Amino acid sequence: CSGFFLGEPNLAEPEKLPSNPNEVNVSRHWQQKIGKGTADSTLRLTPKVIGDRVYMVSADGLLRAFSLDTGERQWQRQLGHAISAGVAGDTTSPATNSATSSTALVVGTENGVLMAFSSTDGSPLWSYPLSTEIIASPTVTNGRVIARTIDGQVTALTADRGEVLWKQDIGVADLTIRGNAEALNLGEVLLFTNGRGTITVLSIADGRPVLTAPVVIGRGMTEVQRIADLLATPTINEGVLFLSAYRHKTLAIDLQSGGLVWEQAVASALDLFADSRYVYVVDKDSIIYALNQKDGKVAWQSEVLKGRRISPLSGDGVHLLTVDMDGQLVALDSQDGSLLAYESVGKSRAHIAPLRFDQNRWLTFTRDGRLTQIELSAK
Amino acid sequence: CGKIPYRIDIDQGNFITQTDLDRLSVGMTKDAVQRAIGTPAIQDFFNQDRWDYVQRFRDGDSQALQAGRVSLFFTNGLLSQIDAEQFNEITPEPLDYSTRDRGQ
Amino acid sequence: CSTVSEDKTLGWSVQRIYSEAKENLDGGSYRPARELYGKLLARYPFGRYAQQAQLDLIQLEYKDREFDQAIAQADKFLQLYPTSPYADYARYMKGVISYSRDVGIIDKLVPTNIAQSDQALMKKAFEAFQALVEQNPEGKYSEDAQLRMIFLNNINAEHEIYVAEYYLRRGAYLAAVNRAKYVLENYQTTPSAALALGVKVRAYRELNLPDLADDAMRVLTLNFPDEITANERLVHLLTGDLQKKRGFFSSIRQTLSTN
Amino acid sequence: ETFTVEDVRVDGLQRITAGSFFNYLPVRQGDRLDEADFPQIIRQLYQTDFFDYINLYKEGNTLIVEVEERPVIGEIEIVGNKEIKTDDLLNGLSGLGISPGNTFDVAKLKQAERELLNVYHARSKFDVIIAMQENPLPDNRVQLNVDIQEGISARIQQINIVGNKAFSEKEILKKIDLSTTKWHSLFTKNDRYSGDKLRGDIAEIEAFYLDRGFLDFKINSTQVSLTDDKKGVYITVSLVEGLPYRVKSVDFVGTDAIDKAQLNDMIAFEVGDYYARKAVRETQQNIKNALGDKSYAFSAVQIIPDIDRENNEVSLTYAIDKGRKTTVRRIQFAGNYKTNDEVLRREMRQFESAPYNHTKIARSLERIQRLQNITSVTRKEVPVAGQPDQVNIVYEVTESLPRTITAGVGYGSSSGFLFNLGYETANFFGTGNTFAFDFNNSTETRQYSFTFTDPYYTENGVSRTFNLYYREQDEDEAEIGDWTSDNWGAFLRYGIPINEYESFRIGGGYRGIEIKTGDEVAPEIPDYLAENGERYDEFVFDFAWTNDTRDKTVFSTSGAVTRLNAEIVVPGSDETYYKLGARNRTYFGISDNLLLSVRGDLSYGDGYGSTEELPFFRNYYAGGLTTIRGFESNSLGPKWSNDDVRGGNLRVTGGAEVIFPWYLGQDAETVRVGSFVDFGNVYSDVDDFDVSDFRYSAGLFLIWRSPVGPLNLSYGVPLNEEDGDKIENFQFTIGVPL
Repeated sequence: CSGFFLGEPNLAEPEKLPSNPNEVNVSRHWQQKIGKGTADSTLRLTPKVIGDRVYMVSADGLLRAFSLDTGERQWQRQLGHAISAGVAGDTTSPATNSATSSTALVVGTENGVLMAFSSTDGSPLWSYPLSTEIIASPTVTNGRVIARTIDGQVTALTADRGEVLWKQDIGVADLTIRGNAEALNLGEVLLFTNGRGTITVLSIADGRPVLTAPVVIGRGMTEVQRIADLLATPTINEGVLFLSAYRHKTLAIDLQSGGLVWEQAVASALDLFADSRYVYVVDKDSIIYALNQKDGKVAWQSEVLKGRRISPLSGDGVHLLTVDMDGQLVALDSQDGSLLAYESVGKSRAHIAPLRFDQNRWLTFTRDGRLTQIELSAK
Repeated sequence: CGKIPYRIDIDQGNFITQTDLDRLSVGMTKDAVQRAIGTPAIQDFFNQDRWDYVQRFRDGDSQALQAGRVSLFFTNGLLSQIDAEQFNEITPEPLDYSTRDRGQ
Repeated sequence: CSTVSEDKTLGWSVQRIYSEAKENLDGGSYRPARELYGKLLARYPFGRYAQQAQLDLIQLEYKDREFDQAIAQADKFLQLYPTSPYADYARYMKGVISYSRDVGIIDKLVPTNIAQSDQALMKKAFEAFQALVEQNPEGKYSEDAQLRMIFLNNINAEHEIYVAEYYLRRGAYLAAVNRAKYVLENYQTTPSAALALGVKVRAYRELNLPDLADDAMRVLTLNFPDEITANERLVHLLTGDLQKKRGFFSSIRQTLSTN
Repeated sequence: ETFTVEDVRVDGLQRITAGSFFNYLPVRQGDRLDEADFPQIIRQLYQTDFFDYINLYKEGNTLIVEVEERPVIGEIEIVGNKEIKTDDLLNGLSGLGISPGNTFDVAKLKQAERELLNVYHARSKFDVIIAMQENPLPDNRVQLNVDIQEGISARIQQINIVGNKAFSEKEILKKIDLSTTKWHSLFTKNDRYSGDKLRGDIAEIEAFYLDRGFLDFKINSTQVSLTDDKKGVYITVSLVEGLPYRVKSVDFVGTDAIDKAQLNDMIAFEVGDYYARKAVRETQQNIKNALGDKSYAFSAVQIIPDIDRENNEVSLTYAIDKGRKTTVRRIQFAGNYKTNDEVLRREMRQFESAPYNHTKIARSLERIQRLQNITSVTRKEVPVAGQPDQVNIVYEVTESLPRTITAGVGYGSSSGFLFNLGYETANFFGTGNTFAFDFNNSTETRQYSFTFTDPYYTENGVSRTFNLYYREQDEDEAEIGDWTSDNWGAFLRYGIPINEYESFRIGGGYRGIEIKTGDEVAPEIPDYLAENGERYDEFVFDFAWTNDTRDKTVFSTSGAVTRLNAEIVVPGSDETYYKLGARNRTYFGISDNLLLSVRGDLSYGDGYGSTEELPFFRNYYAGGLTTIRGFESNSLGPKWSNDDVRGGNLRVTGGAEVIFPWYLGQDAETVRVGSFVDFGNVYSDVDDFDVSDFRYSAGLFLIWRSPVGPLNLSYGVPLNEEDGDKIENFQFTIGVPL
């Protein structure tokens, strides 16, 4: 009669990592630690690369800037607030020399306050109280900051002084899964997905809703089973939108016609990744499925990392990268999902995909607060 | 000492007032009478056309009795006679359970 | 850690299970009996034994003081076998069970006066017997059911008179009058009707409403001429000293008489 | 077209007997039937819930009915359930009509699956997987397999309050039930999420702000989300405080029933205070109660705030609509199977066919609640159909286990094993009198006692009690001294109420005592007996005054009981002395669910006339479960020369108890747990009294009114014991009436 108190989870037992085949070189360039990382929460704090620097914030409010190449710390600032979203910044602005030309770095606090800091030295620019908690990283694009709070409110402000431009509501469900998808920046519009299985496309200029469409209807007997939360950040390739509804299904929608291209009974709570051929879905037991972008058929599925609670995927068309529960950066062959090599980048799992900022260089951020730059090179 | 042992007040019937009575007039229907001064204390089983509004109050401490009544008579449904000689307007003073005001 | 006890009745025939269950029921070991009947219904839901098992379950739950379960079993029997000769028995038992309460052993020695307890049970039982009589007027149990209905009505009326007598003692004469009126409106065929009229006569006199008192007295003498002198309780109501409490022994006799 | 039915044939019956089937078939031989009526007949047959398939067709003048009976459920197999026991699941299923012997219906099965899922989700097992499968068995029967994988219970990881400025998040979270895992979460389970608990907490937060002047307070949004592995729950509450408002003025409209002067002193707050919704509503209730006392049972009192946003002030207006004067038509009692109607009705302050009076009706409820064999009572006011100015009142009572016969084995840490046989009826032969016979046998005392009480000897509640007893007391067992005493006596007492809360008791009687001494007795005792004799006859006159405003006699939560008593043994007795006593116990609600009870007890006795002082066998003792816990029973105070306990003629004890809140909740009626501080001592005479001699102790206590009998348990630690004091930390009694 074990499990007297809480019972055992209905999740797969983690597989042991096989011995390292080392068919690919995974070399670590530098590693830095930032505060307590994301502590125990499930937040998706993500590093921001602007010009030759990378900026990162920890859940306990430590904001740091590092040189992208050497990892040497440029400056740091203790914000004194619990941070739940960030670091967001405007990658479109041509900030060639980070030391001189400043751009706004935006973070969201647990109490729903949006705060902006100068990228040159981290000095505070402005702050603005939104209606409630912000857990999706805001979008900063051509001088505007667009942030979404967990109650479904979207607010746009000017990046330089934080004046409100417009507000819009994209709807929310009573019961959702912890975590909000990031907005997809499609140039003039932003695409949001919410807890009710609905897509909303807002114009960046004035927030006008260009399109709202229910994409998934929750099925099941109870409120919990009917959760059809689109919390996995969708991805786009050649005008086709790929998105996944929690424990329901993954589907592809043609943005031009709005029609359903295909749907597949595999679902993910983690952000999706697509390369030129497949869209990759990680299910609740960390089994990776490669779905053919044309018809959604399962090209291959890999159970090598089953139960290892892996991070969302990233890749370069040839390799697939993810971080597992023990902080191992794992490289897989995107042809068949076979294990190529793995290298330790931290002590615990990661909630965000490895961030590709160069041809074959990535940044990983694990829960224990380690920011690591790795490079992938053929053998 | 009259007050010991403690006896509770015994109140019965409807404590109607003179202003209530003044609202009555011969010819009213039974419904109109009921709307004006309420339901009578006695609607006798064997005297369907007679309504009695009885007032009766025996004070617990003094055991003094105040009693009175008003009898109304109806002929084919309309008020025909008001007998209010023995009418006694009673207004009992408020209870003094206040030795401990724990309103509930 | 659900421990599955080895089920020894696996191979038994329906007769074997039934006789084993009946033996337990008659022997008073209700838990094993209930289990055996359950197994019988599960394995052999058809035929005579199933019907008899369903019937026995009504008696079992009643004897085991699970009154609500007993009524549920009776309802299930009536749903399955509406035209069976035993259907009357099931409806009759529903009536009997409705107003039996968890009567402890002590209450056998010192009976509580059911006319003084919550009357809702009596009304529920009355409706059950009424359903039985309407369904099958000439049935075996209908005659006894009608007797019980009269008994239950008397109890309800008796309850009203107890309350009226209490209010007379306290000097709340209007309360007594209206309780008596309730009896005359709902239970005029019960022996309490005479007492109700007695209450009205005395209350109207105390309220000095002589003409209403005389009306009531006239109806009383008309309908119950000999009661006025023979019925001790009525005489006390009419002329006795209301303040004096009922005699200690007379109230004991009264309690014993009503049960 | 139509045809006359000459014969009816049924194919496919298995379990249903032909007789039963024809009872449901609305067609008899000789009926004229039209084929158009077939669908209606089929629909009727489906309603019997016995058949999966029904078909009707005509062959000549014979009606053919083809049926397929629904399978019957055989066994039910449940696997994998830990949180919910199998029996409960089986009961739940049979409640939905799914049990061995019933017909099997897929729709019912789906409904059972949904309800079981909801039950698990209510216990925050969000990851549960339930598979209900029916597999066929021979003879058209099915076996039901229920396979449950319960998964893990989700626990609240974080409750995030957004937008709070005036109060810290910690302060707000203290006010609500739900919380992240704490040390007591294993028992209280307050780290498990449920929709109802959250709604209750949101109301608590609202009340918290609205009681501190934040009129504009609003909850923006409440967001509940599960972690993707369903192990954690995150709750975010976003609120807008606004600013605190003060009350500028209070006014009343519709003051014909009650004048303004009276209304003003019903206001439960001061002008100028911060607006407090609780006080504003309390005032509203006070007005409604006052109107109720003037027979306005259906009055409506509306609160109309006029908010001045510039300088943050609000002026309140109470709009009073008194409605019609109401009469109470009938008063009925429900749930009294053991208690006579009269025993309840004589507690009523409100009469039938009398003007409705709120205070009388409320006080009546309280008096019924104080009756010994009533555990709880609720009141409902039911309007009378067709009579807008009349109302019926129903008091629903639950009776406690009738203490008719208790054969209890008790164990007192001091008095050893105690066998108690008692028979008590509060309604002896329906006469409403209480008759009690009690036989107590323990190592310390053997007592036979008869008590006969008529609580309503007169209609107004003057009570009369006869009491007859014979008691053998072994003081050695009580650790007092090596001597025993036989006591006997007969008493007659009358209880006379003075008003609703006060009464006094007057009475008298005869009692005798005979003392024998063992060889290790203190020398002073045999000297005393030699001088005054071993047997004493006493004629006693006693008097007591009680003021009792508690809401309940046992486990009260408010009010106080104060008792002064005096006993005088009159001349003509072998010894002449008197005993005086004063006792008080008061209950306060401290914070919204913490209860404090404070008690004090003073007893003093002295001889008069030819008797210099209180005879030693009437001395007071102190120590033990009823006076000062933590010290051995009767062990404190002056000693004889051989160090046996002598007791004294002055005893001062007292104490305070804090009763823990969570036990005030669900089982407030049966369990009380708390901490206590006791103090006091006994002195040989008044001039020896010295506060510094007081003994103090502190500790924890638990009282459980179990069906078997009350359990009184305490663990006390003396704070200032001196050498020679006997300590007994763990003390308890079972089966000894509280």
